[in-house]
Amino acid sequence: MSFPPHTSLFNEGNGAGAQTLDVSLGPQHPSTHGVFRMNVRMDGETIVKLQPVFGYLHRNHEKLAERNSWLGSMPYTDRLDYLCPITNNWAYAVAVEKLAGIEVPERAEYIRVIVGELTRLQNHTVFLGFILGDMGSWGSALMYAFREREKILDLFEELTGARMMVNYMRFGGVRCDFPVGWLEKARAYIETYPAFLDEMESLLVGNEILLARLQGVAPVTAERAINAGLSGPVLRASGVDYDIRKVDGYGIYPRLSFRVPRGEVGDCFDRFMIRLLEARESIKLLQQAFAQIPAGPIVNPVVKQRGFKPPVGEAYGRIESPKGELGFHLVSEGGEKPYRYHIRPPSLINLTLLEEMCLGSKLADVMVILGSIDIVLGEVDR
Amino acid sequence: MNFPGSGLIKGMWVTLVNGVGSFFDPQRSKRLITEQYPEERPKLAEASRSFPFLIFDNDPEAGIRCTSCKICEKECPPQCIFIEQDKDANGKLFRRPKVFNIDISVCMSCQICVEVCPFESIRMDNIYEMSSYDRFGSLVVTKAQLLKSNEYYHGIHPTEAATTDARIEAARIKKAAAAKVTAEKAAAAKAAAAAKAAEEKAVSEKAEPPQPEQTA
Amino acid sequence: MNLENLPLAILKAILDAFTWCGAKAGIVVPPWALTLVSILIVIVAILSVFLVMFALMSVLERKILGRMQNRYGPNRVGPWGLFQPVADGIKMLTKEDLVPRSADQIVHFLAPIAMVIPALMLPAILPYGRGMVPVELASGILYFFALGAGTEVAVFMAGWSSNNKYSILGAMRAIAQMISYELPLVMSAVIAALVAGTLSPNGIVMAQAGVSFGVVPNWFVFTPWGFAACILFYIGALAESNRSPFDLPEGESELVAGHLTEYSGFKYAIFFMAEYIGMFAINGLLVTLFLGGYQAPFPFLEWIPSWCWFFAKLAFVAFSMVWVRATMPRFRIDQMMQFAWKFMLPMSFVALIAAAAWHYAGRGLAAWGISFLIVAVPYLLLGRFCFTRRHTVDNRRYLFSE
Amino acid sequence: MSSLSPEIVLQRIHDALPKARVELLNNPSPSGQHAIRVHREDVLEVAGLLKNDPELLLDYTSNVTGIDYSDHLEVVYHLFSIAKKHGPITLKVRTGDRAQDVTVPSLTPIWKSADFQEREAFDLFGIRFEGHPDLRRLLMWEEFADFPMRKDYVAPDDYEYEPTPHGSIVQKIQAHSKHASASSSTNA
Repeated sequence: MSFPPHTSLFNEGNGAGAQTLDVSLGPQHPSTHGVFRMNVRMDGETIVKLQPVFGYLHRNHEKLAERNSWLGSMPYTDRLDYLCPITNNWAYAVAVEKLAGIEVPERAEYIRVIVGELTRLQNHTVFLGFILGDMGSWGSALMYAFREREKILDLFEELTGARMMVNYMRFGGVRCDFPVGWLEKARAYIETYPAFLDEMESLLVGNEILLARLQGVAPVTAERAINAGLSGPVLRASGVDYDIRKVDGYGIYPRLSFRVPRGEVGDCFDRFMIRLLEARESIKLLQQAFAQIPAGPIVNPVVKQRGFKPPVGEAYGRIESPKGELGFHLVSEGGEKPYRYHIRPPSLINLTLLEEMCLGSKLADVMVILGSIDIVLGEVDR
Repeated sequence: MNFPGSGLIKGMWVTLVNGVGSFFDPQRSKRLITEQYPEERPKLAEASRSFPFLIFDNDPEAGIRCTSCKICEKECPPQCIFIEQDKDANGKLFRRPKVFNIDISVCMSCQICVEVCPFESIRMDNIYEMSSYDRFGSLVVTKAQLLKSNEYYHGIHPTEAATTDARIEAARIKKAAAAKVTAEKAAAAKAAAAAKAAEEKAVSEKAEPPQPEQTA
Repeated sequence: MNLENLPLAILKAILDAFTWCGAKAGIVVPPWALTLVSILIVIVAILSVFLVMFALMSVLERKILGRMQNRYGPNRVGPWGLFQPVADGIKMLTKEDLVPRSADQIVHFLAPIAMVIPALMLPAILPYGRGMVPVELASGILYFFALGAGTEVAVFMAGWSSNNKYSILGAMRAIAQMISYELPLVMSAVIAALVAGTLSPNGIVMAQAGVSFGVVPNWFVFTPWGFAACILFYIGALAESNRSPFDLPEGESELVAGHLTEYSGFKYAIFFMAEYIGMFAINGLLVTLFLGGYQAPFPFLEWIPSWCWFFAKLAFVAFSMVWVRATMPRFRIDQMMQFAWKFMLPMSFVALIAAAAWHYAGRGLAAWGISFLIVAVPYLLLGRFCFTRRHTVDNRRYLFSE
Repeated sequence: MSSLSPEIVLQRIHDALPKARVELLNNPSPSGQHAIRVHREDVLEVAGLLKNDPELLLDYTSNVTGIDYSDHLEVVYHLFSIAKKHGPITLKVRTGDRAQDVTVPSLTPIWKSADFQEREAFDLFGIRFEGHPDLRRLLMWEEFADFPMRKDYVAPDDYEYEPTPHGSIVQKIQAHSKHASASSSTNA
């Protein structure tokens, strides 16, 4: 009979007999949203140290892009934030269009807004489900969210041929036009969406346990959020009025009317609510785009997609992806391949404050905080 | 009504409505959308794509559209296409592939090969049951497996196939017209040259003795 | 044929057959042997009923959860997926039984046994129908809680012996949770016992017979204090059986599987079974204490056998636990403790006072009103003070910029 | 977005810090995002000015990355102002060469958002950021020796078997298997 040294689980106490416990959460863990890892030091269940570890999904997308043609990187961008491939396509297209000075036809811009906002809608919906999963709710909200996402993905499949890996945008436009009847179908579907959001709201918002789990957890001040480069809903939850759709006014966003919600406290609950409110604004945007979409070409005919050679120079193009500011920094030497291709991944940079947010919280909060930042590991590790 | 616990009761109501509602959703369009896969097959959208295949017209050997230009091999982002050009024993190259392999475990279904192909010969299939225990054998699809008829293409992507055929037809007509024009031009030129030659001959015959005739 | 006495009749028939066989063989069966045989038969009957219920529950829970989440749930094995437990059982039995090398082998082995034995002994004192109490204990409630506390030790044994950080965290959570919730659980049971004037479960069921005001059954849940105590007991039962929203010890989103992380194969199955049988037992006690046990709600429904009523009520309570699991997110450890000590415990005292008021005010309509006030006012105040004052949607504003 | 031209920024830097070595880099692309190159010894001062100058208020560092040129490495910062809603201003800092003199000052103390991105540039390009609070590899593992994003990085030849190999890869595989068999035979 042998008794294993159980005290070895704990670190030696520092002074007054306090013992801390080091736990490696991840890379295989149910709620790290993939292969993310956090080395956590806990005193009881309180976090005293947290160190994120990245790179388990690293495939050096940037190096691959230097090997491929300009067009050849487009399908790879699908795999960045694989929940919202279309906005990744869009960001890359915007950056290349800046680099080469390409005009985009009007219909293509409308198509981009429609598919982009559908992407935002499904991302935010799934976010509501995922954060409930992180809180230990047994998947009801997640399943409802996936149910609705499924319908949006079906729309994407009809349009682009694939549910997730769409490879849809092209330099100066999009790859294919709507098939017959698609717009009517999408419009009819979006009509039902507010009712679904109402259902989600009555399931979640107001739930006392959810409020207790989210409110007051990990507040971030506006100043800190800006300094740490947070972007997207996480930034706006801290009360910063900064939406790249408004600020840059790329595409046809200046023509459409929508509101940018922002919170006051910047805690997990605000980050949660901002997504819900943004989803409602996306519906408004979609309805306007459905009503206004003109006929015309869907891609700039001047642009040669194969053997595309932008002029020498560099450009930084960015859009407001559902996760935040997704930017591409491209350097061209005039050749068929990029000289340098860099992605500014919102998921990674939004994690900058993770340790600060988690210190002093409980272990269970770490999952909620991570969930409220809304990361996708394909983008964090690239 | 807002008392402590009312939010929980509201949430319970939502789950109950969904639970009961899933029994009263005969079209399974609103709540219970799961497809019972092996028994029910999803109706694929027309644009739906999985992996590439090669089109032939009428005959898999003679009608193969691919000319082994290797543009797709060069453009393929994950570099999963492998082509060898056909040649005879003397090293004379034919405009058709001898080997055309696609490693579909590497292929990412991006359909860039389809877009760059100038001969409309590679297109996206929509089959999806391709799982296998054999990593290297069955996931490397060879030319024989890739070749599928144009009718098959019409079957899976009717709209796209129709436009493709129209484009090929237009190109053929244009080519034929161009050929006709060139032929006519050549004929006219020949006639003119012949006339000129005859004239010159007549002139030269007067001046000089006849020389050995050159080809026109 | 009298359905009401069917189980007893079957028991008697078996005993008669036993005596008859003995007589045929020329042996006079001594009375102690008959008692022994009847005890064995009852044990086998109860165990098989509970095991079948566990098997059914394991598939129905997934099906109900599935439906509430708009999925089908298991529907592949057998008709409507009803043979799923068989498939699960085979899977569990054929899985490798892994024991970590650094685990405390003996304790790791003993923990599932220590878990399952009290769970199997709990159903002994429940009154399943009129005259159907396997063990008629005058202090049955005490017996129940005394045994029920044994599972805490087993959970800690499991967590400690695994020598895994997730396990130890899960075990510590489990201990904290179970001990905290034992108090309001016992307190609310005490109220029912006080009002009924007995600690015997059967006596408590008897005290809930009949109908008052002509329409309302005399079940304790239909009095204000009884309702409060019933809800408290229900919440306590959720916590004691580690069910959502109190599944912190397992907490799969944080602790992977808590104290069960290092268990696999049959040992895991035993934990699973013990948890479900414990849940049925505590639900049975809830039915006994507050939902009138085997009593029919109205006299004209008494043609349905009493044991049917008991199991119907048990099924309803079990369903509601699945329903809660489908809806609610998990508490955080500190919130869970707060909820136990700052809300549940005071509320159980309030319910006690309300019960006393109800009793001394004559158990009539006026008593009902007084008791309602005594419960409702502290509930609103306490709820507001503990929870909704700090955490509410109303304290948030969202600004929009055009 | 109101645009802020780099010329104005350059003027402000000249006014406030006359000694700082800054120059305007013309960007020939239609994007017109001209860059400001700052000498690495002055970059901390300049960055502090850019962040706090009431006219510029470039409080948001969106993007940080490295670029490998044949003779030096370059760090690029894309700065925006959330307060004034203008940008981007491209700030470039050069290292001395690619091998030895690869140190530039870290801007993480000024903009926290540079934290992970500078670590990434360190990881993939081998640019050393002086003053970075926690300069470790971000994506590659600690024991990894090389810098994979550099142009002269040679990928290891430990390819798995590829059924459709391309010319250069075939050679590498053959070289690798030869190498592997040679080493295994020597081990044996």
